[in-house]
Amino acid sequence: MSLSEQIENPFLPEPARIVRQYDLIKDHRFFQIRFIDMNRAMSFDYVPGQFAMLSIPGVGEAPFSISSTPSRPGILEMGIRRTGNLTRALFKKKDNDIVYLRGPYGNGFKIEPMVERDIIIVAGGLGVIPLRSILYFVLDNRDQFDELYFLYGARNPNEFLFKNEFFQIKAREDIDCLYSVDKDTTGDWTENTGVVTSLFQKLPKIDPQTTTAVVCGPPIMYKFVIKELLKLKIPKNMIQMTLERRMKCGVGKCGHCALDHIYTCIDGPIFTYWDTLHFRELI
Amino acid sequence: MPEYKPRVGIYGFTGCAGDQLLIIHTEDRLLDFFNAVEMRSFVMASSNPLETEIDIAFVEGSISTEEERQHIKEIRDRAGVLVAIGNCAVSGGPQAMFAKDGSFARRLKQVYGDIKFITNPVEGAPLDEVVSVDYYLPGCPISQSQAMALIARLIHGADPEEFPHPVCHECKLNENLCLLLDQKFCLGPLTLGGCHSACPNNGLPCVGCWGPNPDGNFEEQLGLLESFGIPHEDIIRRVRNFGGYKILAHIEKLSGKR
Amino acid sequence: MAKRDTIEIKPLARVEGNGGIRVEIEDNRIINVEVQILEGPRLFETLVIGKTPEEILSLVPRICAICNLSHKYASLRGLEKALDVRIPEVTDLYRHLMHHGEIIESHSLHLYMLALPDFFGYTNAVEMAVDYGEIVTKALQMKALGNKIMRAIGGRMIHGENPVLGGFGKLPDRECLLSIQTEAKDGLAFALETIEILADLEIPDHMERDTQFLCCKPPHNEYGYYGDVLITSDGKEHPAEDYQSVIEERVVSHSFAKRSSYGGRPFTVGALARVNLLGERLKGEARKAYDGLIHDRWLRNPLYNNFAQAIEQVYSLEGVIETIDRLTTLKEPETAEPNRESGVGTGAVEAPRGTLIHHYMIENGRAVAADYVTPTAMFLDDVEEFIRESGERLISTKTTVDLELQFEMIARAYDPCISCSAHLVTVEYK
Amino acid sequence: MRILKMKPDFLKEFLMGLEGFGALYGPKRQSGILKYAPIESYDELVLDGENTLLPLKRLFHPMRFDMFRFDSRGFEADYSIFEKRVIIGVHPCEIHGILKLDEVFLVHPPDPYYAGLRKNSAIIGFSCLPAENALCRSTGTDIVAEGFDLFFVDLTDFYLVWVGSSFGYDMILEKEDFFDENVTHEDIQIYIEWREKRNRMFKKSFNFRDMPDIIELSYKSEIWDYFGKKCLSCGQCTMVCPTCNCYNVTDVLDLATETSGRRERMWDSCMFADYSLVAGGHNFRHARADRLKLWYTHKLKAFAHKYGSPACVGCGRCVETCPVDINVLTVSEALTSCEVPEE
Ligand SMILES: Cc1cc2nc3c(=O)[nH]c(=O)nc-3n(C[C@H](O)[C@H](O)[C@H](O)COP(=O)(O)OP(=O)(O)OC[C@H]3O[C@@H](n4cnc5c(N)ncnc54)[C@H](O)[C@@H]3O)c2cc1C
Ligand code: SF4
Ligand code: SF4
Ligand code: SF4
Repeated sequence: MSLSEQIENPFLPEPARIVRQYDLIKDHRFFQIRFIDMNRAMSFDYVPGQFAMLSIPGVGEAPFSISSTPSRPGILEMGIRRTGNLTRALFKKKDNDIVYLRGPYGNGFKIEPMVERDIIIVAGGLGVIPLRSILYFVLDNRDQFDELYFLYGARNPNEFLFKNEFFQIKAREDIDCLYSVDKDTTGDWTENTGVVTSLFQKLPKIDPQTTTAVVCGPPIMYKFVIKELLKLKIPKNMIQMTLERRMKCGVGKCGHCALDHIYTCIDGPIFTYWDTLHFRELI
Repeated sequence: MPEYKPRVGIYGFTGCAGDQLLIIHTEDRLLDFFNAVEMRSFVMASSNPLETEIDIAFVEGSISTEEERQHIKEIRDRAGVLVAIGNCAVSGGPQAMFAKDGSFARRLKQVYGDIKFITNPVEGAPLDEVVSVDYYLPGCPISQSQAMALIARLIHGADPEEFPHPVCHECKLNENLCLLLDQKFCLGPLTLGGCHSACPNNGLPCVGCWGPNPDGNFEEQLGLLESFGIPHEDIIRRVRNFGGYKILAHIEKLSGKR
Repeated sequence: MAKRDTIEIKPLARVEGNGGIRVEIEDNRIINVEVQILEGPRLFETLVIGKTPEEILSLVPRICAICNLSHKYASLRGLEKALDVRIPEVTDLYRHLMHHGEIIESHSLHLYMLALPDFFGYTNAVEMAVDYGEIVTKALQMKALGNKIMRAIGGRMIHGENPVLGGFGKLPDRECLLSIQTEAKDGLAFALETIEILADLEIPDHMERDTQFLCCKPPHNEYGYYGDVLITSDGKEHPAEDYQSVIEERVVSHSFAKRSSYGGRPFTVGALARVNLLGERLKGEARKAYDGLIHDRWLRNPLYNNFAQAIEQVYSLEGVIETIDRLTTLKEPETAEPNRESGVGTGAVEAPRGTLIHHYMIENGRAVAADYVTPTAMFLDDVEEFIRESGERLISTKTTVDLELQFEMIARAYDPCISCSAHLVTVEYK
Repeated sequence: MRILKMKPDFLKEFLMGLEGFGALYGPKRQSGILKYAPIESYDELVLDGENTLLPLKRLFHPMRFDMFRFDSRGFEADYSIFEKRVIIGVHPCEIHGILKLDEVFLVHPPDPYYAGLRKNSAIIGFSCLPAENALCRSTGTDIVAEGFDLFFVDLTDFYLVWVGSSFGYDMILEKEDFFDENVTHEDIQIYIEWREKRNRMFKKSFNFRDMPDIIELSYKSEIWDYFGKKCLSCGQCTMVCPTCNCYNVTDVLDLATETSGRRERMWDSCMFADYSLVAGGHNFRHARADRLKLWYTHKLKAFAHKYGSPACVGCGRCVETCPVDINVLTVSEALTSCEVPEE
């Protein structure tokens, strides 16, 4: 049709294949997905902290953080919790099944303020999924950053995501991993027990002037973690956090993620603590 | 391997059969529907029902006799998914407008005298008073587009999407002038949408046949209608006409306030 | 056949609502026939007490979806009489159009989807479509036309709120009327074809017996679906408001529908009653169809109800065409207002399956009493009688036909509407 | 910009002659309600100050349409809503409204549906005299300098015709002899008088300029709770506002196969409870007061950060529409005076 020839359609989902999937914990599954079009797969360029819109035709579309790192291109990884219509349908997919993706969207973490500085990554529960991307990104470009602290807390050992991976990293020299569970329900937990903030006591002396913090977790966790970070005197604009809102388009058109004058999908989902003080509805 | 077709049953309890009829009324899509599923039981449209295990049961009507109570339990036992279709199944229907006010026995006697029936009549109640319900398709009768969208999702293994908005949403999309501005009685804001604002499209007030909108601001709307000179009791009576069991909680809140 | 046997047909398929047939046989004699209406009671007449006419008009179509507009129309006639609302003739024309729509929809549904599969030996119309695709497709179009008319004037396909006391919320525009008219002209050809298909059908005679008929008598010596007088096959005429002395109601334990008789004997209402009593008033193609099909077995055999419906389908299509011709030359009517707040009124119309009566007593704008008599409640006794007759005949002649199917066919021929009938009936005059 | 003169006698022929440029649309009364709809004859056009019930956005951001068809091969965009159109009789505030929506829908990446409808539509603006609830003088949107192809100012004895685009100029060329290039001093005088007369006709106004700060300061004001208690959450305000752009997206499967269907887009509203609901059932704006606050922040403050001025274009539709009198007038008044309105 002549009226519509050659239109770029940012809403057009592109086919991608589920390459591999396995359960992380109950109702949480890890997916490796690759665009069918190899060129697209290799050229899909993103920043840690960005997300993609995943579609299952007939069910709908929803945003999911990209959990892999752009330093390992080709395959996108996502960690997904089964909560509703779309995610239920996704969990029924088998390896090699087709889903549809578009993106990447969002601002992603600001890497610049981390370069040649110390980094504290604080994750609570599911929040570790987007942070895994920045974690590997830093590890893959290790020489560009100074000290790296990774604090991760889950409710109990059975809800601790990426257990194998994260315990392997723990063995590395160039990262300080501090893990915790609120409660040890299994009896064989070897790490710290207590809420994630209790890990702060185990941190060595931090120089707030050269440190950037990155946080993600459930809304309630932010309050307490930020308090700890402020205690360490980390500047408010050096605390990056990722937030969640309802989203239907991912590109600032549908309005659902709007608050004040910002759209979480394009101006976020990464905000600094300073931003959240400005936009009172952010957390 | 032949394609697996979901086994479907469509059942009618006490009501006007409008929701089943509406499915029959889909004319062009009715054949698609029959082809996409293995229709095990649809007594209103077909003989020789096969009452075995089914994947999806669509159930219309309220539960109004002892026999119906047993029958719906029996359907629940062999149905993977049970969908309440239509106001009677969802809320109890008009026959439940006096729900729980204790007048049923008197009214039954008024109509039938002292006769004993082969099955004991009970006051019309929504399905979820007797069994668990997986999905609801409200409306009196249900809307064809909502019904077909829900059916298409269920038979193809996807979860249906709700439409949790008031009638006013579609009413504005249909470019109607709001009746409340003319101080006319309209239940649009208190009523779940999905009807394509059928009544306001004709300049007539929403009578509430989709049942209550859970987000409805009952208190303010009541005050507004009262300010038009409509008596409190009239308004309460009218929201109950189609509100059945689902309106009771709202009414209770209101009367608690007064 | 065992010495003592019971035939249970439950549920009764391809009828609207939840019902069954129970036939008890002993020593090759039928000792009991029950058409069971097991759909729960809704006590509609108690639901409208204390309500405004507006609310009543919105509630009563919910008695039954198939005849929803007949209920609306009967209610309008009753309420408008009670409150002395004098509607202009155009308003009545629109209502007739709406009523034709319901008849076309209901008759085509019954005739093609519910009854014909029996004659052609299928369990439903979708199966029948495999061999008779064209008939089913055209039948669906016919039904769609009925629905379109109901939607255009009723406001939606089922339970439209558009017809209100004294008038309508909104009337269809000229374009819509003309498109209905065009479709009706196309439909007429198929309706006439149907008459020919039926003319070739063999109708079993094992249930034949004499019965009585009742219907509304339309004014102006025309055929039609409304009237303030009830006529009966004994030649008598009764004012509609005397319906209680004409139609004798009683309650039975196997049915939430009340039972009726006339002069102590069962009677038939519906298309067959109308065509038998009023057929001579038909004109045009409908008259030709009538003349071609009618014979004296129609008075004794309920299966001819299907034929009568086919004739009425032709009549209504012609009625649609003619009514729209008139409407397009007339101005849209104003809504008429009530002249009083209290009064008593009886509205009688012919629903697709027979005479329907709504009776109201209104005081200060609120109903204090209401009474509804529905067609299915009227003819259930008759159905039982025909089943008994058929059963006795078939058993005594030891034919090997499928008894159940024969019984079902009889019941289905009446096109029973179970929701309608499972109501309540008492008038409480204070 | 080129400005021409035209005699009123030519109007009908000129407008109806534009059919070659696209299907004609304009404000037209249907069942008593003024709507933007296809125009078949000149007499249907309503060219006075009255607002249409729904704003011009409905022609660019349709209430409900299919974005995609999908089947086992994937998604295919559905652009069947595109049509060449000439929209006649658009008021200044409506043009401003569209310019605001442009900021949302045309910024990178542009929404192809909106962009396509926009590209294929010519806008012929018409001056109007303020209606009862017009607030456009307060919002500075009573005149318009861009966003139209032609703009007609009705000065009774003649029209001044602003030519806003080369497409507009092409339309003029169709009937060149209807137009007069010679705008005299006297004409200018008439125009100025008309402006002054028009300015005096506004009956209502509000403190639009100070609202951004006042809103910021009133974040915790109990005034929001007062309005929150009243609001019916009917969503009408958002539907009728020319600058509300929210929508929802839903997939609708076909009955016949499990792989095919369509992806539908439909107007949504931040007044509805599920608008900010996220997985897990957490709702960022469960309270009605919070929903209202978001809306008024958007209308009267937030947009300014990004685009220089807040989103309200002063059409007055919220004043006409809200059944419980929540609108830019009552809200700004309450916030400014720190008092809840009297009943
Ligand atoms: C930037 C961003 C990144 C994200 N990253 C991830 C990620 O990496 N991993 C991940 O798992 N998730 C992530 N999410 C969340 C994810 O988008 C949601 O889980 C997803 O949208 C759920 O879709 P669904 O269709 O399965 O659930 P939906 O069907 O939309 O429902 C989700 C839940 O919402 C609630 N709900 C829905 N409707 C109602 C109602 N009417 N009343 C009450 N409650 C209701 C229910 O609790 C339901 O379980 C992210 C979200 C954002 C914005
Ligand atoms: S007319 Fe009724 S349904 Fe329509 S907007 Fe007004 S209140 Fe809502
Ligand atoms: S502010 Fe008014 S128009 Fe908007 S949702 Fe609330 S009641 Fe409806
Ligand atoms: S806020 Fe009100 S006056 Fe302003 S543009 Fe929207 S509807 Fe018009």
